[in-house]
Amino acid sequence: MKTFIACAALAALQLFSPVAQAEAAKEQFFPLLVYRTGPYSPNGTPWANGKQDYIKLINARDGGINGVKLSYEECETGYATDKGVECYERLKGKGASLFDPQATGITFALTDKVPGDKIPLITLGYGLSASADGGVFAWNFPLMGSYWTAADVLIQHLGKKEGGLDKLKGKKIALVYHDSPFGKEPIPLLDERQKMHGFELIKIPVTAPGVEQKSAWLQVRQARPDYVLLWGWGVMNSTALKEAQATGYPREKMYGVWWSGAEPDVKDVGEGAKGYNALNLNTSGQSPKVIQDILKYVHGKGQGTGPRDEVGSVLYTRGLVIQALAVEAVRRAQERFGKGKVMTGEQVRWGLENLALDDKKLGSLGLTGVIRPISTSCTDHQGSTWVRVHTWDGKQWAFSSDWYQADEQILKPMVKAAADKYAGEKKITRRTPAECQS
Amino acid sequence: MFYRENGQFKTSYAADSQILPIRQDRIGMALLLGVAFVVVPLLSSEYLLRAILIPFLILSLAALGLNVLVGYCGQISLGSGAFMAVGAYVAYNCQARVEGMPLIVALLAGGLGATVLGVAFGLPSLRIKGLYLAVATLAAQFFVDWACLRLKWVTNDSTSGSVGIAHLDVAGFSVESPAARYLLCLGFVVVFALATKNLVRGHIGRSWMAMRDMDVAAAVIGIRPMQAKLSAFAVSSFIIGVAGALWGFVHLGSWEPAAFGINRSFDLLFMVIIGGLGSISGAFFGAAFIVVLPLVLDKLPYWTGLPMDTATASHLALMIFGALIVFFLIKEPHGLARLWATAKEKLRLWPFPH
Amino acid sequence: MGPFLETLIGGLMSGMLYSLIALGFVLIFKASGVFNFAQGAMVLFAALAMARFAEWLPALTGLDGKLVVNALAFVGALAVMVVVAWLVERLALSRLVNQEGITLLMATLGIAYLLEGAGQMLFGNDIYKIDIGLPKDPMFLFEQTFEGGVLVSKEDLYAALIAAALVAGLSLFFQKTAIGRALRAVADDHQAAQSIGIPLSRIWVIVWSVAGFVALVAGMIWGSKLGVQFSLSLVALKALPVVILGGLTSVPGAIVGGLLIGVGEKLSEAYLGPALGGGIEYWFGYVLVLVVLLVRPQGLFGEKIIDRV
Amino acid sequence: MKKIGGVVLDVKNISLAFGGVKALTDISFDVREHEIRAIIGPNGAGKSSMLNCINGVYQPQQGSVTLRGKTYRGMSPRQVAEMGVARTFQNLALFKGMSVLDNIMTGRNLRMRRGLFWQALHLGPARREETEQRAHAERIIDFLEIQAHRKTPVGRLPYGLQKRVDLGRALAMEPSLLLLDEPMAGMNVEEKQDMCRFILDVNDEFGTTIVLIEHDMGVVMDISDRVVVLDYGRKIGDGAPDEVRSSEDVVRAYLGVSQ
Repeated sequence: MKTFIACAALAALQLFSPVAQAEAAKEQFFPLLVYRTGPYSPNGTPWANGKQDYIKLINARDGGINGVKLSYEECETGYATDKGVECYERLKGKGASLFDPQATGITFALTDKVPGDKIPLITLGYGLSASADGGVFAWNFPLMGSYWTAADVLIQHLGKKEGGLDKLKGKKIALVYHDSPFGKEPIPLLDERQKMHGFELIKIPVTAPGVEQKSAWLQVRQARPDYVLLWGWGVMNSTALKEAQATGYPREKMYGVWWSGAEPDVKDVGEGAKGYNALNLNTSGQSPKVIQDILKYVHGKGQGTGPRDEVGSVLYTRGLVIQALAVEAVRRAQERFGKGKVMTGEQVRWGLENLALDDKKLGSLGLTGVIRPISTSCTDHQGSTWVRVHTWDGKQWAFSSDWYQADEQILKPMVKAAADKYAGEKKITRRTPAECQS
Repeated sequence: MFYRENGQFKTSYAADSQILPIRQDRIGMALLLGVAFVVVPLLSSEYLLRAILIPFLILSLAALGLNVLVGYCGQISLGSGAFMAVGAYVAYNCQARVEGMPLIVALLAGGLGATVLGVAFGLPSLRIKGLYLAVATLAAQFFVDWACLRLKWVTNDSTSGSVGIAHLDVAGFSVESPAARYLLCLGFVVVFALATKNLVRGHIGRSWMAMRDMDVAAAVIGIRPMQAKLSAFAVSSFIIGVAGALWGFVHLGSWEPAAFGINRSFDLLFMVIIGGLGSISGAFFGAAFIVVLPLVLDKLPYWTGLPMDTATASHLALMIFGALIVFFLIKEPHGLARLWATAKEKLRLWPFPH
Repeated sequence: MGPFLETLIGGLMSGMLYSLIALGFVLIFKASGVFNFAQGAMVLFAALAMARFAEWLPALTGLDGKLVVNALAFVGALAVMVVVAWLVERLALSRLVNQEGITLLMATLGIAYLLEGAGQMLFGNDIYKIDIGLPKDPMFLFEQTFEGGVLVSKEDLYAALIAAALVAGLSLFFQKTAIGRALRAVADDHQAAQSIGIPLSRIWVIVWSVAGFVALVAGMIWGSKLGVQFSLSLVALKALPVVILGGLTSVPGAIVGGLLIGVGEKLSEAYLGPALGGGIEYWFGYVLVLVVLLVRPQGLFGEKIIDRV
Repeated sequence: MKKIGGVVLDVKNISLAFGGVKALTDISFDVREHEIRAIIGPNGAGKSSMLNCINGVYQPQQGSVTLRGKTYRGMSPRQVAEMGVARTFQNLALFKGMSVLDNIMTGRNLRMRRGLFWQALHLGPARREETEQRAHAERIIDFLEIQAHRKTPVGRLPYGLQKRVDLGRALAMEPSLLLLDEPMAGMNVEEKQDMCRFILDVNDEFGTTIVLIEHDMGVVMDISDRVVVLDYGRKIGDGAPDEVRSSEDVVRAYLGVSQ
């Protein structure tokens, strides 16, 4: 008892003293919000490993960014919002200059906090779709794509399969989604597309975390949709595939968002998932140069975060890409605010708003083929969505489509409208071009 | 030596029935409040305020509310998370739909919303007892979780189902800064703690405890089971509802139903039981334990100096958390509050135990 | 008609699994008056153990042959669960005798955290596979009667059969065998039990081991259906209403309750769900219980409670 | 010698059963103003059930209870309490978590009306009410000579004192009819003498009518005016102590056994 109290007291001291060693040593500090435990850990882990390995790579291969070493600290959120907020507050105090919350719920909570703290949020491929509008969401960066762009591309792809979007008329498309903000985000866009093309959209919610899907799939079987869009995360994906098999729904007709198309989702389903398709923002596999470098400089030196064979897997690479973009944002910021300096949150935001990664640059980073070129601006915090469909052949993922790009005609007005609604609720005034330069 | 009540004689029943009969306690309480209201906001870091003290205060408030129900009236509830959720969403709707609705009013409205639900789910308690009731209250938990996700008007038609609130101000003063948020919560906590204390030392409180200890006897004395139980449910869920509203407005700022999931309910019950059933201070001890302990455990890798990857660390933390809970339930089933009380008893005689 | 039958059968089959987990609750409650929230964590723990053993065994011993490996892994996992049972009794229960029900309940929640943490730390927190060769593809009945036929998932069918067999076996065990009767004796009256010369502590170890065994089987079945990972621990929440509906202390209650809720929630989801926006099976079981309790406060098969003064 | 008045409580043909088990069969007896009426009988004779029927804890299947001319069957304990019937319990039914004072104060609850709001503020009316009732509770504490234990949780008191608190809680209701369920069970001689004294005092100082269940024949014969004898839920004797003592059935059924 006494000893316990003693420990507690000791720890409390540790706890309540805000540590700031990051700035002290001339290092660029990257807070890593992760979930390696809980229902989503199988997907959260490779993602987190990718991010960490890339930081290690930059330090080992390039000696940091223009000589500025990168430091990092992980904080376990377990995908829980309040824990995520605690992590944010804790790591913020250690000189964090950008965050990747790695969870939609946490993103929502932090979106309210970051403007006050002047720290940008990277939410690559997730978060609030409307936050692509930099005029209102000054600190959010849904780089490369949001759920709306994903849904848009999926419909485009289905249209292509049918031989033209007009052919979707009268078709039935079921959306099996994770019953949370994450799963609900795509609905507005799908409704929009439904109006345009006259297909029938059937919405089937699955209660988180998604281990109970029997009735959902019996509904699918009874509705006999032509396609099923799968909007799941974590265990929900593999369960969905198993239930699809158990109710005899053809996997070839199932299309997942880019969070429903990774190894953990299909691994233990194996042959059962054969023919299942999903979007993917990045390549998978160990061929790209950057992956090779990681194997050489990080895993080669026994510094690897996760198991070696996980390197290059879909979510691992996604994490890597996120971290790469973060690093490039810092590099870009340094070009303006002084090479070899530690960048503040505001400066990193400028970097994020002025990303210009063309093929040449990507090549120098070893990211050729991993992603398409991306450039952002003060008003466009997303850059254009380039995404492909890949298909599980029972052993591995293989791309089965060419690059798609989301249809700006449809998205722009929706984003604008949603952003304005948000601005209204929160009483935010749009940024003027002048503010963009600060 | 210094903690004595010698020479403090009570000359009136009023004086005798005051909350802190011993002078030293009154002084201590005054000091405590002084520190809480003045010193803490001035000195403590943003992290301490935002990530520890604010959650601590809000959860103690919720635990206080739950203690009224479980600790004083003896009705086990596993649905507190739902009541917090209702509080938060009702408050949100008041703010979002009614132009210029003052913050405090919105928060209290959240409490009232929770009260309605509380009474509704309290009615079964007239027939259902013990564990049966406990599981029945889970119905509230799951139903509300679902409703908040499903019913569009609950979230004011936000496409994602997640809601957030614009900046907070009370009577023109902005409560954006951590210190201000902290003080707001502290204000609520102090007021409700006092009110609850008054209730439990009055006849209503006695009727609750009577129901808890021996319901048949209580009925024979002329206590109406219905009145006693429902009033307990009402008071309890009101406080919990306000706590929920604070959690959403002041702590998270933007939230989804998952923020009030079943684990929240379990945590609250832990706070009440580890802190001490049927004691006001217990709610605070319990909340401190449940809020701070995980943070302390997160620090394990540092001050054990062992290199530990995040996963192992948090698994270990989870294990130790569980183990400590069992440990406390074994060592002091009556909770930390009792521990504190016995310590004071000893101190009262120290250094001459006879 | 076809869809209805499908849903009904689907419900019955998941219901059987609920009954199985519920049985774990009932056993422990009968014998030690503990409402064991750790049941779900035990399912996870057991499943993790079995999955990993099945993975490690071939690597270590070079054994192959699915049956052998699975059998050994099962035994291994069972051994682990017995140890867990023993530890729980030693370290927690024996020190918590005649505490309030709520205190015990909270203690088991603590145990649950302990098991979840330990399980994932020892056995890892990725998705693991239990392959006991349950067929994955569905079969179709009455294809000539209804168009599309009536779909029955073979996997669920076998799972339900295993569960049913186990439930039947355990009920027999409790009715017929000496030790079974002894366990019931404890349930009814602790003194009585001691007077027939059975040490309470051993009874508890046995009961928790049996519960561990039930958890293992449940874990094995669900694990092979869903893959073994953290979320398995959540299936316990599905069993809670079953236990209460049946009436805490009744084995038949657990069975009937399980089937009722299984069928109820699937049918409600299929036919009420769309109208209410879906996802209602999430709460259906609990609300059903609430309603039933209003009529029968002691559940369907529980003993009536009379206040004596 | 005190004067016995008219009938206050009239119990007619009460029958009570739990499921199949008959607890009481066709019991009738009456209680007069100011008298001390004893109910005796071996264990399981249905004595406590009888009291439970009188104050509304159990609802008899047949028969009726008439209290001061008001006939009822199936009245809630609360209503009975409002009619001035108080009761103590055989196996202590005190509120263990509460102090002696609070236990006795609960006896005043019927008279305390201030709502949640005033209670929460603990100001003005609520505070005044509290102090008034407190004063009354203190009188009872003095009467029962338990001043020293005011603030002690009843759980910590010795058995004998707990019995006193139980009585105190009933007295706090200022009852006109007091039902005592084995007030002296498990007491030593001194404690019994004290308890007898209290009962007699209550009976003639406050003029309270008392119905008393007791095992100790000595006590019963000394203090009670009339005795009802129950056996297996039936009435087998009724009358003055000496009559009862001499009655065949009673001797066979009860006294024979116990002495």
